[in-house]
Amino acid sequence: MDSSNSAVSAANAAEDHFAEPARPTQEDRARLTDPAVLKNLLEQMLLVRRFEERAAELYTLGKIGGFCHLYIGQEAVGIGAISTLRPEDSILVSYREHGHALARGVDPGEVMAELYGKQSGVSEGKGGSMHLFDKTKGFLGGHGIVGGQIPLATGVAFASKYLKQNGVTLCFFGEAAVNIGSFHESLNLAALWKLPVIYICENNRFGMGTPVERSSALYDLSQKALGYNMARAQVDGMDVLAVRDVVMEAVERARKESLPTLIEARTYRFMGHSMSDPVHGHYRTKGEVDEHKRHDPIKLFTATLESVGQLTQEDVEEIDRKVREVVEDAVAFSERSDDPHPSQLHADVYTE
Amino acid sequence: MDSSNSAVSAANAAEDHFAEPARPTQEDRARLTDPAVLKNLLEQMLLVRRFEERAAELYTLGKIGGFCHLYIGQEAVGIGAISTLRPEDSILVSYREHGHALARGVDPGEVMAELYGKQSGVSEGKGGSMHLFDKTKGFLGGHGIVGGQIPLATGVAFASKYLKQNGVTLCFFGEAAVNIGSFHESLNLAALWKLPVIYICENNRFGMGTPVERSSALYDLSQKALGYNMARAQVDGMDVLAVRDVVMEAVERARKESLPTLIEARTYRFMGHSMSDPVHGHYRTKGEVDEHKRHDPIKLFTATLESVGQLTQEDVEEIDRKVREVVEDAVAFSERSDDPHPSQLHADVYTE
Amino acid sequence: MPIITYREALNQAMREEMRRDDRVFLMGEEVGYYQGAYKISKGLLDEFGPQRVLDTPITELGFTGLGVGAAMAGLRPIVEMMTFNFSLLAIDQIVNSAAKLLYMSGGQCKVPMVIRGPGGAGHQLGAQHSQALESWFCHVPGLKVVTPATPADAKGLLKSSVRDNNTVIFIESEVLYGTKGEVPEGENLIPIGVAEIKRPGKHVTIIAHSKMVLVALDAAQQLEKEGIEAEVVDPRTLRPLDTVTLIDSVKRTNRAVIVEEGWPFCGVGAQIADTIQLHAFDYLDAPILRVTGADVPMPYAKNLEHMCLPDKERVMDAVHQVLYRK
Amino acid sequence: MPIITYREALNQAMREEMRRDDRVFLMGEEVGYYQGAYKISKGLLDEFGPQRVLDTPITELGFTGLGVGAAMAGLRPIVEMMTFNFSLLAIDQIVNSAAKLLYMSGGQCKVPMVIRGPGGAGHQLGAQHSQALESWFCHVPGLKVVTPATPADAKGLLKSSVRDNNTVIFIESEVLYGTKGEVPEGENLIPIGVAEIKRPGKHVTIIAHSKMVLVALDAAQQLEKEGIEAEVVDPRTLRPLDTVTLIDSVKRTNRAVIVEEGWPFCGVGAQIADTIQLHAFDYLDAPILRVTGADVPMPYAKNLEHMCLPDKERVMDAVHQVLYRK
Ligand SMILES: Cc1ncc(C[n+]2csc(CCOP(=O)(O)OP(=O)(O)O)c2C)c(N)n1
Ligand SMILES: Cc1ncc(C[n+]2csc(CCOP(=O)(O)OP(=O)(O)O)c2C)c(N)n1
Ligand SMILES: [Mg+2]
Ligand SMILES: [Mg+2]
Repeated sequence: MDSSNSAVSAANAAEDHFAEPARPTQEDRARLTDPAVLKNLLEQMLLVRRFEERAAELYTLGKIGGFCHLYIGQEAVGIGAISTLRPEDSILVSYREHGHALARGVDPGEVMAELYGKQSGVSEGKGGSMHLFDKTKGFLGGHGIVGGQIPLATGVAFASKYLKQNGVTLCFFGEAAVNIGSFHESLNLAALWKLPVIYICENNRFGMGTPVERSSALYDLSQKALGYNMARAQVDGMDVLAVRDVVMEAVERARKESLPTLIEARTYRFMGHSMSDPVHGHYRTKGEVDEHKRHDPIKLFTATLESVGQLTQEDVEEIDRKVREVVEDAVAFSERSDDPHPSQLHADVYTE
Repeated sequence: MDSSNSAVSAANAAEDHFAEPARPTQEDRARLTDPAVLKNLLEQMLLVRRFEERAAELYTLGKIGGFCHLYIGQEAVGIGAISTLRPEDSILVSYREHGHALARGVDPGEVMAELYGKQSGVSEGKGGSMHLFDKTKGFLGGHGIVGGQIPLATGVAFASKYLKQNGVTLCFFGEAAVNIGSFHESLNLAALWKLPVIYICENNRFGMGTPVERSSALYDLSQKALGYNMARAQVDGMDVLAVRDVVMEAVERARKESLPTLIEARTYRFMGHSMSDPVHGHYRTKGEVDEHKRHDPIKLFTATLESVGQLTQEDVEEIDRKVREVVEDAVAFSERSDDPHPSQLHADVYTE
Repeated sequence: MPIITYREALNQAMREEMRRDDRVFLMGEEVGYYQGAYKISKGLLDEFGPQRVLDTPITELGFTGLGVGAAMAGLRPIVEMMTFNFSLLAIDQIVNSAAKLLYMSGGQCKVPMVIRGPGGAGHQLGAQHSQALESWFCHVPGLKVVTPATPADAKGLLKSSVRDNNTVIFIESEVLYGTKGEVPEGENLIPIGVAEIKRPGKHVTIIAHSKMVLVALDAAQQLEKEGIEAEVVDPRTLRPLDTVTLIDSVKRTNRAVIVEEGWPFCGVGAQIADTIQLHAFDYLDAPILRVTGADVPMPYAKNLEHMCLPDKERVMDAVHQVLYRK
Repeated sequence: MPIITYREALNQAMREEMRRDDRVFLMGEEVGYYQGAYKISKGLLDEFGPQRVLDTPITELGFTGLGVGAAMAGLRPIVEMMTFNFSLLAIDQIVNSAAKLLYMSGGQCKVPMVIRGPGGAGHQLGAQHSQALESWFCHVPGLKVVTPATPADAKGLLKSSVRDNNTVIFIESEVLYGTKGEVPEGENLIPIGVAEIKRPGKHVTIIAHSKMVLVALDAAQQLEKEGIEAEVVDPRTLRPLDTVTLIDSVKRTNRAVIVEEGWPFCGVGAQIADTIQLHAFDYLDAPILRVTGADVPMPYAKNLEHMCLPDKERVMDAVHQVLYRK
């Protein structure tokens, strides 16, 4: 019996499908990428950055309430990853999802209006910053319970496979979420049932004030995949093109072979955990934050595009002007939108 | 920042502390083991076997009710493992815990009386087969929710370390339990906080009717330890001495270095999942069960002891007679014990 | 009308709904090869195959959440809890995802899912395996809670639940699985949210759900011999609750006894009592009495377990009290 | 008497109990280096060190279960839930281990543990972060449930909870953390299970717990101007419930209004209403009215959220109704 078992285990020892952190520089990658794509990525990163800088102001002005978690510093992850998707694909994220929503093309005005809690918001003002939904775009939230979106994303991938829609699901979560049970249960299910889902762990080093070294016994998080016989990769989350390449591979694996992947993107949060949290509390120094800001993904990417001659200083300013306008329009739209009508209170608790 | 991170991860890549499945035969081990210990191990295995064979009869007679999960076929795991402990150590098990309780020296009469639901039972008739407790022996249950005992055992180990009692905790669970969140959360906590706990996964191939290949994406279960940077081992769970040696090492690691270990013991369940389950339903054939019975841990061990000249046929029969008496006394004790007094219904819901 | 068991009724309901709609699938522990821990899914794997009848690992949180995600994405999962005791591990996904997604998304994300399995006590299963937690689910806006007592209700309500576009918590009973009753053939949907008067009477209203309906009917039969005509009302659905039928009955009988298997404090009966005193205050000739499970974790010992569960005698005592017969 | 905040009162209680007894330790997310998400544990890491003030990974099920195990083995854990919304992930260990181990083990395994943190709504935190789930915990035999409304109660009850040999669910409120009040210095234990009349009155009894006590007192003050003397009773402990004090008050006022933040259906107020109608049936001059949170997942929009929460106006309306003043 033991032999039969070892036979089994031989056939199924934790094979380590580890994708080496890809070697090329961002310049190398840029040279190999369609200029239109490059421009679009930069535009999206700038849009997200400006959108959130503005949201931060509006929060302090009391226009936005509740918890508001900014993505500033991490833009390369969501934008690089989502740039690989097709319309039939789906995205689920934690509460830190403004950037992902915008990257997926959710209307900035409707996103801002949601932060304002207006009827015209993507979730009709009922969700707020943590619960953005746009089903028409396959953007399925916006989830507030750490790890909560992981089984959901696994189920969305299950449905796509079941319905033979050939869609791929991206599931984003923070590094602190890998310690929660739903991560473990979901990855096992996805590997066991061969589901087309890609788990993207945005390792920004902290869960609120707790560094990864104090929350996980294993720091090299992509290795968590070994426990599930799942393909894995680690990538520099400050390099939008590196993220794009790694995710593209995983998307291929999901779409062609219906297999899941766990990707760890090493990034950093430039702002506090949420708007109610200081930029650097007891848990990190200003020096540390500044050090990381030297790797600002947008700075890096702009420099790259200029060095490979894809963009001039002027082009960048032009793009920046453009996205700032988009943001101002979003704010104006939100300002002139109405609060949800009181009759909405009891609407959508149940459906027909 | 990436560099700083990789520095971290270099310092903390999932090191694989894998203890090679020990090579020596059971004979080799027997020759190196104190004869008194060998005799004691055999006696315990026979006691558990006879106790449960009798319990099975009594269940069909309606003397025992509820769920009753037998350990027959797996005795070598619990008995080999528990033989390494000291009085200050603790044990937590799933609902399949008769054998572990007896191995720990819990009074057979009180265990049987508990199965009868009598006031004289270890849990005063309130627990039943699934919830045996004897705190004086550090036997802390008997837990019915799959995986439920894993965080508890982790906490018992935490307390022993906190109180500097130098006790070690053994936590037993089935192979199907590794897929549940509490396993994942607990192992991370134990590794992160360096707790003196040993997780013993009794891989009897099935969770009810589901073979491990259909419940876990990774079949070599001890490799789950890789995700937590935890020491691990795999052992033939039909070889009581092999189990004893592997657990002894882990106990050493826990007691000396306060470090956890995950051990997978490959064993097999000879009976149905519980008394209400057929010995071999749709999910396995009689042939498969019979094949595994050829590796009966008691048969193997008796043969070994005879071959190395530690025991004669007569000795074995003598031991068997003795344990059968113990079992009959336990039954008699249970028969003459009283049902819990009605006043007990509301006792011990709360304590002073 | 054919007479079948509650178990068979559930099996038929799932089979018929799975034949009718490809998007309906069944998922849970041992629902496939093992044919279901309580054999409710007998034969479904053979008929519908492993794509639509899935054995899950023991990961209630994971597979329930997976079900919610699948429902968001267009499927109609039936998630079997081997018993509802284990749903505690999945409760975060039930309460924070299934019940809230529609609302949080401003009406975009429907979660048409049925979570079903046995609730309450079996026989000597002990404290962790004998819980009747319906009041918890009833507390949560966004969920519907169905608790059929008869084979006909089980089939008709399960079919309606599978077709409902909301998440339905469908609580069965291990003790009822073997009970028999007439079940109309074919399409016979029983609407969610409609109570049924299981036995008419004019002296007292006994309100009971799930297996307590049988206890109430027993008591009513016995009471009849004493000349007491008890009306037994089964809400069948606890959320939404058919208050109209309940209140109407109490207004006719002026007395109410509520029977439930679960723990007394904050049980469903408390809510029903509150509803009655609010809407029938002036009609009540006696305080509303409740007969509930004992306020203790379920003990294993047979004699103690017996003391925990509401029985005919305790229901009759309560009726006598509200009628001031003793 | 010194005037301090509810936050400071909790901090003092933990500090004093940890000084008194080495077996008491604090565990939870961000309780240490971060000084607590709501700064309740400010300074405790510095004073007691990382052995006794432990930052946990985000594993509610794991660390709560770890706490239960530690309590079984002789420690006295204080487990902080960053908010009680997250306790849903730990509920299996709370209900199936903490609440049942003593009983299942025939009295051998005590679980002296406090699980504490804020419950209920903050400000626009949305559906998943604004739940008041006390009725769930109240339903479970083996648990005690404490819900202090004032700094003095917070301190006195937390100290008693830490010394209690059972598992205590101690529900605070984010909105109350900043509120101030007089708190007697030093040892001042408030017994678990004893209600307090926060304001005497003879026309109507308003029963409220946690932050709803402040709403009730506001309403009472306003009602006074109309010549209505409302008695405000705060159970302080929901399980065990001090029914004597509640019933006694209602017997004097003959009218009751129950205020709670949580969802209406199967809320704690339903149980309190049932208890009152049972024990004070002949004293009631009007149906018992309940003022509760709206029966919806909490919306984010400020105007809608405001509509969800009980306020002075709604409490006054209810009082007017039970007094037939309109
Ligand atoms: C189950 C649960 N526990 C606790 C919280 C409170 N909380 C919100 S975010 C957070 C930290 C999460 O960190 P990480 O997963 O790394 O994501 P990040 O915020 O860094 O993007 C915590 C503890 C929660 N929302 N859910
Ligand atoms: C959370 C939970 N889900 C389901 C069950 C029902 N159940 C009891 S034992 C069992 C199988 C467990 O298999 P394994 O962990 O391998 O242990 P074994 O029974 O083989 O010893 C299941 C599904 C349970 N008790 N708890
Ligand atoms: Mg993080
Ligand atoms: Mg097994």
